Amino acid sequence: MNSIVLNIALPLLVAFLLPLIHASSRIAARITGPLVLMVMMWSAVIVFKALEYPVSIALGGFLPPVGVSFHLDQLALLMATIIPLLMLLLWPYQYEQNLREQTVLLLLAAASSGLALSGDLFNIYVFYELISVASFGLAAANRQASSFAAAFRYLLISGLGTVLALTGIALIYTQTGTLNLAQLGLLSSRLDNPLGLSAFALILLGIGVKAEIFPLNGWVAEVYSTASTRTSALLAGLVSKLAVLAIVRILVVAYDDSEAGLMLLVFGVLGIIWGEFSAWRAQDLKRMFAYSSIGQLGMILLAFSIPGEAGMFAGIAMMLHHLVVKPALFLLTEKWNHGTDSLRGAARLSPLAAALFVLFALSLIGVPPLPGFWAKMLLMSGLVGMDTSVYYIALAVLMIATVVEAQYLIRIAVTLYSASDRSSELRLASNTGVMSLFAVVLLSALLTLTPLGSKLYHIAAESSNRALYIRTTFNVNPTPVLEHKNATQEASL
Amino acid sequence: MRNLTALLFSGGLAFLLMVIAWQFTLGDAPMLIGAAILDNAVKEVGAANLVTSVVLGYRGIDTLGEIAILFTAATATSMVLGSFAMTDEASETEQREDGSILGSSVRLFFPLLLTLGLYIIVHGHLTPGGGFQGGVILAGAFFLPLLAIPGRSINHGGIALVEGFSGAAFILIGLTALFSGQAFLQPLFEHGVIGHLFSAGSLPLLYIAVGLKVGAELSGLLANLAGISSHAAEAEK
Amino acid sequence: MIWLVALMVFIMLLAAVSMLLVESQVSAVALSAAVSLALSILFVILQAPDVAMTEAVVGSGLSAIILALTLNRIHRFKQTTTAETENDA
Amino acid sequence: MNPIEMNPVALQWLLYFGAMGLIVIGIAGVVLHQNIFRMVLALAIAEAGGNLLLVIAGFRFGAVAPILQDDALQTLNTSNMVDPVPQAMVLTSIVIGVGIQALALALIIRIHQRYGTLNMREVHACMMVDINKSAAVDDLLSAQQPRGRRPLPSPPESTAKRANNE
Repeated sequence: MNSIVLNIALPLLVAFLLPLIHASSRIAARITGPLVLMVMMWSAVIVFKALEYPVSIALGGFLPPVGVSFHLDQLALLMATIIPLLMLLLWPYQYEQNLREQTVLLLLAAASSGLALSGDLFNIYVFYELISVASFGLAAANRQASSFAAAFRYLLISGLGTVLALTGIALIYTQTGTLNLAQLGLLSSRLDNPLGLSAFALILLGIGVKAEIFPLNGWVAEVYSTASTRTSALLAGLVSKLAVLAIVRILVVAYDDSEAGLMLLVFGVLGIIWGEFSAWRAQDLKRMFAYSSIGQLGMILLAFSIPGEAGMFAGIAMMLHHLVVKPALFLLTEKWNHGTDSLRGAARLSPLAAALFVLFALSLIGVPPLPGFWAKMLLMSGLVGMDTSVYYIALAVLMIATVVEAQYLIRIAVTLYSASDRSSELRLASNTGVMSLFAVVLLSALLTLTPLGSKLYHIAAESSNRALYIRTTFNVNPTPVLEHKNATQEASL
Repeated sequence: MRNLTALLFSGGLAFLLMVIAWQFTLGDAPMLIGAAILDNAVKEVGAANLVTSVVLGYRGIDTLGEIAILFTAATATSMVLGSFAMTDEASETEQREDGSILGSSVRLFFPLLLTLGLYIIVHGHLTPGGGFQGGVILAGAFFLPLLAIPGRSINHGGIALVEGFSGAAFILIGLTALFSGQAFLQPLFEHGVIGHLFSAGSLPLLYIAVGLKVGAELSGLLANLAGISSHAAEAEK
Repeated sequence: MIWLVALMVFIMLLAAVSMLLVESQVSAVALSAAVSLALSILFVILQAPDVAMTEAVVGSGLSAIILALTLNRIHRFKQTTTAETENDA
Repeated sequence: MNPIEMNPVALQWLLYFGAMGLIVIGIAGVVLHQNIFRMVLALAIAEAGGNLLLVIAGFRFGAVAPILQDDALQTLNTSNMVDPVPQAMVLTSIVIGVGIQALALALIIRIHQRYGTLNMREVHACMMVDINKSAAVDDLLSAQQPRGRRPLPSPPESTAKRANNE
């Protein structure tokens, strides 16, 4: 179990040494990055397989809550496996002068793994900052004037978020005197007051910058339309999910009351409205997908705002669905980067890309057989199950947003398949290979829906179990998850 | 829209701060992990400076993350300013006047700052200061001559060497503990006599690694921002 | 002692506000260094010598240097370009 | 200096006031100021406020710095020390702050070279022009348009001597 720290140590080590490796042998430098990612994936899978019940590991050998601890449960390890996998798919293989970009990508991989595993408030903040700085670098890596400006605005908004999150952490520390999430869970009564809630709001806003949360998402469209498509795919697909995951961990463990969840709901609904309507008005694909990802992230936040297993299940399902679909859609914009009108008749020139677009779009809308439908279904049934007027309003907003989403995505699909009136110079979207891989993942999820669903439910039950989290960290009687099902229900009552 | 968002945002923020100010309980905040660390740090880590035992012992992973952030920032900065540091401002070297008095005083300062920085780093586990503070001073020591003496250029290869190996040393010390059956980043060796230079196990080694890393990182960063030509970048082409 | 704290807080906030309002960029940099300096004195009073040292070295040393370097570079760039446009005209 | 002689309530209010003041001034500066260089400075101020708040969180009246020196090295008495954890956190956050600041300044240098301005509104307008150009979308139809006033005329590239983009 301890070997999972390799997922952080190894990419950092290689990133530090990559300039030296490059100086001695260029070929070695080129293959090192993918090799490290493969090792990371392998190590995560091994631990994932060996894991029967959640485990907490103490870094530096200091037992929690005094030292920093990592919390290894199925959700964390699932993310730790997905991170190197997605990065391998989006790795810049063919570019020549990309040593620094590769270094930054490795650092991003290390930070992402750390964020997924960490069980300590300030440690989460540090890894989050590392992710931030790495993504500023990636956003500016294009070296266009506009990407510098976009990266700078991104940095400023992120910097504001940093200050807010730091203030929130300081407030929590003033109230409880601890940073360990599990101990915060034990002391959650001290956080159940306006001060504690405002601390959560500050952290939500601060970390929410990466999760494209409503008032702090001005950077999204700018960065995604100036950075390279790979970077956009990584930021929208991976980094935003990790930020959501960090927020959800804090929410589930330390804030076991409805007010903090309601906060998530409000920001989620605002994000849905703003994102989907902006996407509806967008005139080119990149910005359309950028805004639509704000809306999708709002839906994910909305899902996680439902307390208990139902919300966690819906949230994880939507998160994974978005994680597969959005990077694929962004890869599509690499060649189709002009206004939507110029896409007229593109289906004839590149039928595969157009077909894949239709597949992903239908799944994103939630057309029945596709995985996206089941994810949205879970969210809706979760909202209905809450049986409160606020959640019904959220449901109504979700319905309207789905209609809007369907309208603009189908508009694009129709444009793609309509007859072109001029000879367009559009070619095949260059990354259909990687995109097809995403499509295979999506379709295989469809085929294995039942086992996948029960597995995800298991994961959700485990990670929404606050008592289990606390017990794991303090290492009292680690027992298999299944026996705790009753305990979960008691805790949620 | 933008103004509206800004207004909403600042309104919410003001409300939050009002709530915070209204709710603050005056008096002593609870101290849980702090108290536990104060009780145990001397026998668990053995550093006279308890902040150091937190920075490198109890929360060593945060420090690793932090040097990684600095490294990322330096890498991203060179990615942004990068290989054409000179092409935009070709005439800069001539613009710098030959300040001989300045130059000689800088030459005098260089060993002084170097010693000071190293002293602060090595005594990080005993007195206030440590790898970061000393590293910043080291960076200053290496950067001032660049600024004052015309024609001096920075050795980027050397910087890459130092920053690579010092960062790797930090992680390798941590991994040594892991592979010898302990936890990642667990302090190694005997504690020694508290308050002595050779005490606190592997903490001084870690702080030396941090100091060198920070120093190398920051001198590269400063040189980059000042627009001093980089051999490494040209070699990379 | 409390007067020292009050004075430092006052200086700090005053410098911060005037940093935003002052016209010249160079004075803004100097004022931000002053904020750091006052802050590091506060840290000493708060029994945090490590933090005080870092804030002094980083905030009013390193940070001021990189800000000044940036200003210098922007300024130099502006001068060369204006000279060129004059030549063109 | 003897901390006991301080008036605790007044001192604490003063310090909270100072920390909150720095945060508010900093955030106001970032949100309201138009000069991008000044925005970076304001961000540093706000970060400093957050750091001060953290250090206050660890402060105890009558306690000493968490460093064993001189006499304390013999007795090893650590009971009357301030909390070392927030101090370690602040060390980390100061260094993070300076890293981000350096990156921001590098971006400012580039933005100034390409767009020839330090005004956020102009930078934003130039950027939108560039984005729309690369997306081949008509400016007026753009989804970004209602965000602000009409984009400024094309960026002063001629004076900015666009760096060669190999």
